[in-house]
Amino acid sequence: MDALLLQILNGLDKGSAYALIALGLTLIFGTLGVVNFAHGALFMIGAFCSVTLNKILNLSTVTLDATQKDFLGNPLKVKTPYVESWFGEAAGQSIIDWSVPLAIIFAIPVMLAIGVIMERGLIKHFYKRPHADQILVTFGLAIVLQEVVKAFFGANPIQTPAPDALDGVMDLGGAIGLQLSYPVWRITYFFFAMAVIGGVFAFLRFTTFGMVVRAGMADRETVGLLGINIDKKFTIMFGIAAAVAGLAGVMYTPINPPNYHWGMDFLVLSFVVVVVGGMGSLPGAVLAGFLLGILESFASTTWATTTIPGINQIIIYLVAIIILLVRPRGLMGRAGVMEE
Amino acid sequence: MLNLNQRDTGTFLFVIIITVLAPFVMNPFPTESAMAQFNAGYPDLMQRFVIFGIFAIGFNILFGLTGYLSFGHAAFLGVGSYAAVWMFKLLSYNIIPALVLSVIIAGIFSLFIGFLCLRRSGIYFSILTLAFAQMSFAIAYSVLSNPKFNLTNGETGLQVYADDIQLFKVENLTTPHLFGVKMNSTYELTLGAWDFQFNVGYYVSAVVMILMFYVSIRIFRSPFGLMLRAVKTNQTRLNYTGLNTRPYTLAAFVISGMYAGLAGGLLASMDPLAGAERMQWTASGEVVLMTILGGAGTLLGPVLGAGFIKYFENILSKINDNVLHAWFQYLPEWLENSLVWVLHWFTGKGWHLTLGLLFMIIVIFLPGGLMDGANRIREAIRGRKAKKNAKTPAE
Amino acid sequence: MSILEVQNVNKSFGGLKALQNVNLKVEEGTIHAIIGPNGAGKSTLLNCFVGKLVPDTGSVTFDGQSLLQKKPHEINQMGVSRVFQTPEIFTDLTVFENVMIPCFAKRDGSFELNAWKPVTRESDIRERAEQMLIDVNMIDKRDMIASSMSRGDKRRLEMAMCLSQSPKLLLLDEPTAGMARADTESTIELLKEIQARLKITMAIIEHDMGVVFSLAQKISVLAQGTVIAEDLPDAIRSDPRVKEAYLGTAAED
Amino acid sequence: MTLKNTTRRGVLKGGALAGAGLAMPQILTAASHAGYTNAPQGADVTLGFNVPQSGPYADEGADELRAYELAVEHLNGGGDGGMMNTFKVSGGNSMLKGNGILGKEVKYVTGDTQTKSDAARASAKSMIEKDGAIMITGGSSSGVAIAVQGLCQEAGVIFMAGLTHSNDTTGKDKKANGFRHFFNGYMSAAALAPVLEKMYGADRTAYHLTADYTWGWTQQESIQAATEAKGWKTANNVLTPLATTDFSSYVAPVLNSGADILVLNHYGGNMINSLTSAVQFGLRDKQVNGKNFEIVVPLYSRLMARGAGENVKGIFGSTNWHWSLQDEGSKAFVKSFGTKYGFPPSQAAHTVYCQTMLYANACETAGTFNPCGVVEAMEGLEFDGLGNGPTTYRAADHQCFKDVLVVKGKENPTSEFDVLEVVEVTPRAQVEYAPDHPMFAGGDLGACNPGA
Repeated sequence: MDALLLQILNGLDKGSAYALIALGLTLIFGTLGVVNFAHGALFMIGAFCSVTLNKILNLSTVTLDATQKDFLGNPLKVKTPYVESWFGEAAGQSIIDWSVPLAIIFAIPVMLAIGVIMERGLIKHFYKRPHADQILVTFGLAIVLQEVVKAFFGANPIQTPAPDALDGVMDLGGAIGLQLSYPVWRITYFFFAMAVIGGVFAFLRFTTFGMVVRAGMADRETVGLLGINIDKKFTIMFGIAAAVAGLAGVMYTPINPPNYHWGMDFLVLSFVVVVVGGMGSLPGAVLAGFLLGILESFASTTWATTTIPGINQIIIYLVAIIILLVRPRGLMGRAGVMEE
Repeated sequence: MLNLNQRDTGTFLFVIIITVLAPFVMNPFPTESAMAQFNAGYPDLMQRFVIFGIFAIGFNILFGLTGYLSFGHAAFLGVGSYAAVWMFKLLSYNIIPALVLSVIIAGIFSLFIGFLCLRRSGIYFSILTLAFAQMSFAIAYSVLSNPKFNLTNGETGLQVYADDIQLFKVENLTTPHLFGVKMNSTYELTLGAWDFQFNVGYYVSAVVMILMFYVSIRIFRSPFGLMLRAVKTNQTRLNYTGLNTRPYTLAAFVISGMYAGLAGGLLASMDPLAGAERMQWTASGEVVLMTILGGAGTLLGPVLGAGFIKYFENILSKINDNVLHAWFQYLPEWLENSLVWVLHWFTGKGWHLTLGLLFMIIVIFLPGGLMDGANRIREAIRGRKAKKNAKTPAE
Repeated sequence: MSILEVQNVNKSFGGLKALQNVNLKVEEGTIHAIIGPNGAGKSTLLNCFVGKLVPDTGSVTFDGQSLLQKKPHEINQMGVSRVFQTPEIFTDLTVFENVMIPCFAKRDGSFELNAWKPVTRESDIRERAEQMLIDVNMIDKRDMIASSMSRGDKRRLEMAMCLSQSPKLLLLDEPTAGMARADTESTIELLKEIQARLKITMAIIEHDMGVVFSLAQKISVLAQGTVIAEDLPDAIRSDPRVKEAYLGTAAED
Repeated sequence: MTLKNTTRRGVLKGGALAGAGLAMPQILTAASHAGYTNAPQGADVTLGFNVPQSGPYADEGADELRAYELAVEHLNGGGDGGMMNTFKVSGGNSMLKGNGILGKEVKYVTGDTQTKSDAARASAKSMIEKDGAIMITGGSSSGVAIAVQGLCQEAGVIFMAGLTHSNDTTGKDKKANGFRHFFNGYMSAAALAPVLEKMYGADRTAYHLTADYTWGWTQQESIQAATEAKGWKTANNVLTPLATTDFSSYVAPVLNSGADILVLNHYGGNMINSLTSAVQFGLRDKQVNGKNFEIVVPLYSRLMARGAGENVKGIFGSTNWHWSLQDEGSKAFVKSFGTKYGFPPSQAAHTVYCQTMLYANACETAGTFNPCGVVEAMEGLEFDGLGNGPTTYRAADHQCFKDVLVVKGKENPTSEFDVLEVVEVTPRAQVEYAPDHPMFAGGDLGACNPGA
């Protein structure tokens, strides 16, 4: 029982990341009709926003400490971060400690800018080109982005810990007599994801901007005829999609130390999520994200792997294949969208 | 000649001449010169040129003609390699049974996957093939390599051991051979400051590629090829013209799968080892890059693209900072250092970045690939834009 | 003798009843027009003929055989060709290649792995395609890429593609929609000429009355999913029900 | 074997003389020369450094390259000589004099393995076929090492393996032309088990998470056997797909399994992610069966441990070498590496540096670059002063036997490099095994192959 609940929690957690990435991906596909293979890379860049902020906050003055020796026997170089010398040691340390949540503020403008630049500079020219070309150019972009990140940050994963206050384990099951302890940060991530998803939906639901975009998703040409400058709105939409993926990346860094390869790792997966949920369906993407997360968790249990050896390796792809063959519009896709 | 029109005969002869003379063409710089770094005329790379050429030619029959973008063709290459190595393990090192089996197995495998994937088109088809390829990779990498049932030998790669069965084992033939002629035999010709290497494996692969290139020309120019191009243009019309598109696309898929299997079998024949990473989706992405880079839907493009990418992978990745410094040593030091600093990002360990950039540039500015670029240059030299309506299709 | 028979066909999408008890007979060798206001169900009906849609109930028979459950290419192989509202042609191929494809389909059936013999050696197909282009007066455009032609030429090409299969029944979906007056007239002439020369049965969906009355030998009027009248053109012209359907209450005068 | 000309440069001179204006072609076949592949003819000799420059192990590859450059510098007489000064062979000094190898200046070419067998073999082949490399070395994964080792055996050049920890490299996939300085899964287990018993007691139940590929399996098999011999029980062994990034669903069930030890048979990115997950789930703060729950990482790498950050503190594992060792060899190496690059070398750097020195020494001893001569000189070689104490290259399987370091994540690191501390130097006698040990059985070393 506890094991089952634990796997569901795990699934929701993984699903949060999948859902956030897929949300942006399907938003871009729904509004712009563009298949963005660089979306995983945006997630990765978000994660490195967090790393960058951490590095910036750790910029230090170097003093030599003659009492200690470094590995060559020279006096040890002791680094004092500027923030500590500016705000005092305690305040400075807590600023560094909270660098991941702080990175949200840092990442939003950065990701919006990257999204807008990407759309204006590249994607715009591909609206009229075949899907294959869009896939290929964004695939090329994904390679470039990951190599640039590698050139700056190296290939090794970089540890970016959560704030001490949110590090540790919370006992969720004590009240109901179950042994169910779960990392605080993962719970935070789940709620953060829900908030972002809720924000995006509310934005689309309750603002005029959102209404136009939704109308545009339903029928791009008609909205264009109404004389609304839909292109500009779509540019902003692309920026928002990039920001959502970026935020998902920022907050994911304490769960797994980020490396330059994350984009490709999450790319195939997020496409599967979008397909399972239904191309262009926002609720579908969210639902499929959580569903696949949970399914993946269950497939990893000893029970599953002993029943069907290797099921944990292939479950995601198997689901994608079955969905595509049996119900190509996905769980919540509209009939007729991309079915043939 | 050979039932080809004049233009195709020209292309075909060009391919034959280039492949036969490759040991010379690829080795333009004297062995001891600084530029020797750029020579590509050594057996392994030349073999890769023609083998990946075969892979790309086959892929082009599917993607170039029908427009179906498969992200899973590396799976067939991998399957072909495994089949070939198994033939080495079970029968003998003779490459003929290995090649035959690799084509057959890849054909069956692609029939199965194609049958399922072709129920969808567009991006859905791409994602389906991607999912199948990733699944095949995972299965080959660990599921089918467990100690109880070891079909692929996992990370280490499938290879031939001395205690393997080898029913028709021949003494002294411990590497792949064609009726006794060893694939790894190399003859060398020294001509002044130049060394040229003539490798048996390369010429065997080259002959296979030339044959396969010929087959692909015939397919391109046949009614079947016409139908495939029609599939790309307008499936609705084709259906309402009384043609069932599914068998056409499936046939194209299987043919390209068999080409991939043959390429995989040849890879294993040149070097008897088959690894799972050949099946990864990034490897499938590579053949897509090759085809696009050269020019999808053109005859020569995929071969060019394959050569280009393999050249980059093997030559550019070996240019380290030391080599760069050696090139620019005659320059003033500040200039030398800044040049090296700039190039450093793009060569050696940075070659993936160059590849990504190059690829983007091609897709953005030259959607027709290198062939398109060559045509544009030719037209520019002629000084007039060729009439659009006089353009010969598919070339 | 009727070549196409529609009996009690019903088709609904969700709550919307697109076709209700439609009955229709197309006589062999005639031009039969199906008219009706927008949303009357004309396109739905046509799609039931070609296998794109399957009626919920009722039967559609062609030449004595049921068309239900048949795929578009199978129906075409039975001898039904279709011209679309916006010309569906192979835009990336040359005019000549466009016409060769239906010739191959006619000769080889729905699939043939003919991957070895060059197209240039298929002399019977080439002759037939060339003849067809001469017939529709397009032989000078033989090597043009189809996408670069005018809309009228595209329509003409599509017609040639359909005719090259010598169909038993030619379905035309608003063949003059969006055409200039002169083009419309030349299309009408072309259709008349084809009908006179080849005696091909045609079913035309059209809402341009001028076209319909100058072409059709028989007319069915479709309104709100049912056939409200089926008769000779003159009779249809004076039928009050038709006026009502087209003009609403104005039928009182 | 091949009919490849291996006296390239000699012929070249002849060609230049004979054909200054005439360019007389000379077709060479096997009959026209005898010797071995890529015999160096001029004033220099080329070595091939084949390391991962892209992919997840690129940083290890970069560190290996630094060490190679340093080794070449030292061999050619540059720098402070590093470990060349402390390198002792069978009691005496090594044969290295700082004048290159056998008087020839050492040159090198580099290539990218991409941590893929195919790419690694392609890169190695180009070094052999195009650049005339006489020896290939490097690598950061067992699959790649085995693939390249097989290739070198066929081509007739020496392969000096870099990082490769699978039992198979000198087990069922051993080759006469290949040598491994690095330790292996069995030795890790043999060194770790006694320390683990001492620290955590004999009454323990272990839960294994194992990367689902060849290396993971051999590592897990080794550590399970070694710990069970000390009285531990094994609760479960769960295979995790290599591509896993979030290990939460594998870590979560551990606590309820009754196990009180978690063994992570993971390396690289897998290790960082699984350890991070395990710590996140609070495993280390738990008590099971009245004992503190503990985590073990059998194979440590400092570069990777850095990626796991705080999480490695207090966690035991093994490593091949660590820069904090205080023997003369290690100190000399750290000094020259640190002076040149500004940070201490990794175990990967140390391994490949040693391999280069050992190869050079073997050539000097043999008096030839001929692989068969090198193999003879290497087999049974006893040496010291390369940082791991007295060491032997065993003739039977070309595995190096030396002390193994048991390390622990440091509680109070003073710098970003100061991540591990050495807990115990396990004497080599304790980690040795018979060449026909079941975990290593089945292979055939074969005979040395000089190529041509």
